[in-house]
Amino acid sequence: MAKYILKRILWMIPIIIGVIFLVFTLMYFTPGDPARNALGMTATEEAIEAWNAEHGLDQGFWVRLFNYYKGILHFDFGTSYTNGVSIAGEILSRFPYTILVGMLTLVIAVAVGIPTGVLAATHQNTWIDNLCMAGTMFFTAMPGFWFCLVMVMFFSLRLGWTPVSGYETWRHYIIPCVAMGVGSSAGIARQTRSSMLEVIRQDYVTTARAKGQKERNITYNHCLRNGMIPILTVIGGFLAFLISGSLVSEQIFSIPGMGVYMFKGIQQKDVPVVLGCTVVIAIYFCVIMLVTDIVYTIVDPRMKTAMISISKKVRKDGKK
Amino acid sequence: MSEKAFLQIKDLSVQYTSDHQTIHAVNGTSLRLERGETLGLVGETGAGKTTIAKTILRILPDKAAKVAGGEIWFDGQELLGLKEEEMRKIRGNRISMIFQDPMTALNPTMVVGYQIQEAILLHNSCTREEAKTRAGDMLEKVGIPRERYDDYPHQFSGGMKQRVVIAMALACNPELLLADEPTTALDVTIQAQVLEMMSGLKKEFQTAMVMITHDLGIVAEVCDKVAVCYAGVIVESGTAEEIFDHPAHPYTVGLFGSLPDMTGTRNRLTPINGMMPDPTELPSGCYFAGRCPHATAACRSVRPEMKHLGGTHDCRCIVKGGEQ
Amino acid sequence: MKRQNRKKSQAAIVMKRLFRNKTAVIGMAVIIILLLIAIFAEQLMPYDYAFQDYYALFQPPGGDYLLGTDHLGRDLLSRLIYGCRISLVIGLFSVILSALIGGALGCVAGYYGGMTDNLIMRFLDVYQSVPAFVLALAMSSVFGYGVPMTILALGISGMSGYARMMRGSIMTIKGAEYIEAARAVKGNDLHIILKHIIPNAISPMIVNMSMGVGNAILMVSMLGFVGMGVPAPTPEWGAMLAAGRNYMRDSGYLVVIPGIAIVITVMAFNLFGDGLRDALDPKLKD
Amino acid sequence: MSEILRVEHLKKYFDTPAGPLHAVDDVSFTIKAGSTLGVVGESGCGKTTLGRVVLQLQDKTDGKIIFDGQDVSSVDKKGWRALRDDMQIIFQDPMSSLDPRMSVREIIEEPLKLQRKLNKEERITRVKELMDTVGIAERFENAYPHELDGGRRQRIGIARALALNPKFIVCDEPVSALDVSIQAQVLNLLMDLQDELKLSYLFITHDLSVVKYISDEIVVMYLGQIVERASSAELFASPMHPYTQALLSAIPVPDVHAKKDRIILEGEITSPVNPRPGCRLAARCKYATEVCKNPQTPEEVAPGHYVSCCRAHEIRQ
Repeated sequence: MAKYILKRILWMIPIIIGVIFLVFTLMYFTPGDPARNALGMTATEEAIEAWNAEHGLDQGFWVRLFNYYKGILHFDFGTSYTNGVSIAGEILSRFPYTILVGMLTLVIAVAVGIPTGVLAATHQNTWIDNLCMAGTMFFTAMPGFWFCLVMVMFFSLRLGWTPVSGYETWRHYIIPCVAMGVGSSAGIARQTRSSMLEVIRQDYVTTARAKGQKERNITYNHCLRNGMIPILTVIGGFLAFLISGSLVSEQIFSIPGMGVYMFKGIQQKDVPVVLGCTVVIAIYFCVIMLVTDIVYTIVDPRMKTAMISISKKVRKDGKK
Repeated sequence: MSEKAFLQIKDLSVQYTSDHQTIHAVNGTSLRLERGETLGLVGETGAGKTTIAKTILRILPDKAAKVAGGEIWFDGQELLGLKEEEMRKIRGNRISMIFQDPMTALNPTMVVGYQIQEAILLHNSCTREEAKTRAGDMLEKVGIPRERYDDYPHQFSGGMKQRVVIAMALACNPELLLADEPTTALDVTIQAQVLEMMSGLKKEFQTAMVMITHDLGIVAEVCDKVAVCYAGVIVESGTAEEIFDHPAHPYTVGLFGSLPDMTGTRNRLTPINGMMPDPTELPSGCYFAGRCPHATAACRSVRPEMKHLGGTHDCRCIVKGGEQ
Repeated sequence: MKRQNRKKSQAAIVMKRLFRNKTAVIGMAVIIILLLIAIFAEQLMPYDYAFQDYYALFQPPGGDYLLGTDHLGRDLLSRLIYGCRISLVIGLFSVILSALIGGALGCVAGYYGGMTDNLIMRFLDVYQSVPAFVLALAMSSVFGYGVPMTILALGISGMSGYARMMRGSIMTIKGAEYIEAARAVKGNDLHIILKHIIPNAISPMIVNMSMGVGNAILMVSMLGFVGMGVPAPTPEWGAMLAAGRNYMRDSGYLVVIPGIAIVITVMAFNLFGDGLRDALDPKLKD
Repeated sequence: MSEILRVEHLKKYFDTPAGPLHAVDDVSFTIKAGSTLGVVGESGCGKTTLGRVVLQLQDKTDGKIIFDGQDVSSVDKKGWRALRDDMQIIFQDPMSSLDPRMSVREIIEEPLKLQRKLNKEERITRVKELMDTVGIAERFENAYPHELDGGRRQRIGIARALALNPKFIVCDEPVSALDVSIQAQVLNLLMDLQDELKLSYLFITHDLSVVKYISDEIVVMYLGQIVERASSAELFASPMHPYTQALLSAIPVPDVHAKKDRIILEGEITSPVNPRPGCRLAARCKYATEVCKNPQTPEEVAPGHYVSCCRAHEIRQ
């Protein structure tokens, strides 16, 4: 197992290299003149050239790409075009906010989603099930940012219970986390329901019932654990999507996280900022996928054998 | 005969409803079984055998299946009228069940030892440690070393899994065992191992058993009494000798005719023509009339009653019943 | 067993099953209405979507302007109607683009396997390590703004899911016994791909596409909300929301109403997709 | 009688993470024209792979295949496509071997279309003829496989195999998914077809009573190798290999008065990954001694009766 994890971590290196190449190429072809953006419309031709030389923009595509890779090796993400601040430092100070909001959102999403799904599955085709499913139908079709705005309108503006935006106290986090969490719980609930329904039909559930086990224990000990793999996949996907969500929600609530930073980078064609953020996101994504896979093996012992044999097979294929 | 047997099923009918269709799975089945006896319940796919067993334990899917009528008496108690909580105390304790496919009957995310222990803990007031020891004992009884307690089902072969399922079913020393095609999914040599082990344990535990199977060979080997099931009704019943030596019902005769003879040489089989009737639209007369070589006009209109042929031999047929 | 004298086409069977599913029918009806609205937007709009009535700023719903007016005195209903066209056009075409690119990649990877498959899958690994929305943002800053550009950005950034799905279903079908049977009755590669693999792989693709339209419409609105989709004054639902956001303290309807339009549209496509999935399953009995 | 198929030293190895899996390991046999060779064995003995390799639906690792006097071992893909006119297969699971999106007619017509000998009218006539041959009523021609029961599905599979008028058919467990009464119908059909169309069968099954009923000659396989080969009557009358003996004694006989003298094999089947030379049953065989660790060669113990067990004679006494 340790070998497998190590292999997965090493595998992240080519992925990061690939991601940098992909985003670097995209940003290279983005129209716009970063020097003009940084120095303003009145800057002279000479000043612009000097600025370009300073940031290495007078060189060709491959040289710039290579230089960027070299920087990354030393954990040097470069400095922002717009304000000259070190990107690594900026990301370090912003990432915790994004993660904090993300984790709180996750907790709420799971706490709402899984019980809803279980409830719907155990009451299949009753009004409870229909109600739960109609609710999740609605939430999956709803743009997250819109739900945030509606919540703000109601709880902050109309009732005045929570602050509209900001990040100083715990009260600031209630609306963003609850809004995003409840919104995302819909996907988890739908998956929980369908995998529970799948599992409930299995023979070993009948076996447990034939043993005289209580319904409640059957649902939670036998069914839920076996139906967990696809649910975990949805949760993993949700964690990966979190970054996209944060791009929007952080703007609405003025939370100083990665999302806002990256978004501004894209708007201002601040290439090093976008690249730096993408690298961090890609690493984050790979780690999430790895963690999800490890959790799989804890939940379902069969996955362990499957994974180890897959990693062996990959090695064999590589040899051919 | 009016006295209640150890297990007695009277006129049991079970229906499944799905998408505006009603599937008549069991249509007036009656069975009796005494303590320590083994009854072979024989029939083909869709004959309603598994449904009967699941109805005895009351583990049919709640919404889809409905018991339309009948009674099930077990040791003086009527099971269909029991409260769920009382029934739960019987399941796995006094009546337990072995399922057909050992690949799917075990929970893949639980160690096998715990799955046996679970049954013991539910029905006995003992500590976890005692239950664990007893579960280990059961494993050894079915020929699996105690050390494999903490292994997961996927680490066992098919035959071993079925041994675990049997250990689980026998863990609380039940008075009645419902075995639903326990060896169908296994290879012949493994089947022989499992059957031998089962008959050994049955003797040791003095358990009554309902052996559900489509294999007449297995019935001949392990059963004292036989009931032949067709389209949800028992068409013929009696002791194994009565059925195997003097099959009376045309369906039973047809079943024997479909079996390649192991002693003779290569010659044509005499199979039953056609197929079992659609369980959503059962014919009005005898369910077998459409495939029966002896069917008369009366067979197609009148539903035959069970006729007594002497001994314990009963047969549900207008034409063939009295001929013996 | 029912009598089967007449040949039933697959499409007829699917339609019959679809019409039995109530929620799917509702979804389908809503989609048809939305399509009609999109096609006849010009005829249906009570006012020009860009017409600014300075004497009627922030008119609440009711009165002359049925759903009220925005901060520039533009009729909200007319803007919603025209926005419907924008959303549907981008949603439908970007999904078609994604499915074409992704489907082709997945087909090649799944059928040929080996090195080709490895190469494509590793590329997808990289591709998926960047969240689709980030990719869409970056792409729309490369391609520029406007409807065709947004279609391109969303289409390319959303293709990886289709590629994986297509590859998966092709690999499953490739291993099925009926493929071996086709080979045993003299089938060559081309015959097997055309007659067996594609007909069996296409239906999960169609289901995913109909769900994908809903998702794409959500993406469009997100892009619009952050100001990177279709430029003003073209009324795009997400952009309308973003504009309304500044006035939500007093004119909440500017936020609520476009949101409801998005929810209804996305939900219709999801319901339809759900029903389609059941209807396209060949193993389900009539 | 002439030979329709001769297989010599056929091998099929699969690469697995644990090493090469010897699914079929040095298998040789012949089938006479118009007769049936039964291949019997338990799951994992390589019998299904054998059927696929004989038809080159899976590439062989090594060995010779001679069909109708012609060495086809090195024939290429295109050549094999032509050979399929004469060599066909019936699959075990009639559900998964029929494309769920094709109607009965389309399925039976497919080989005819690919053969390109008949025009549309002729094809339709031929499909009707075939449906009649295998006993499917004409009204089912537009039905889809999932609408039919198992027996009818298997009849479609048989009709498809017959469409090209083959001389030789591999039957891969064609009745094991069916109920007893339906099984008997299909077995009778297969035997009638053999008599009518002068077919030769390679009949693969795990069911000993079926194999005895249908075969002229039988080979018993264990972990990729043939352990015993004899005529059907001879094999059942005097099985020589310990495995065959155990296998035969394990069958439950539907006769309440039958005497049971059962040989129970200990342990379970392993898988032939990286097998050691020597008898593969040795670990489970109560007769096993040191000599069993040497490679076993088939020995003719009676005319046409071959056994791969060095202790067969001793065991008999």
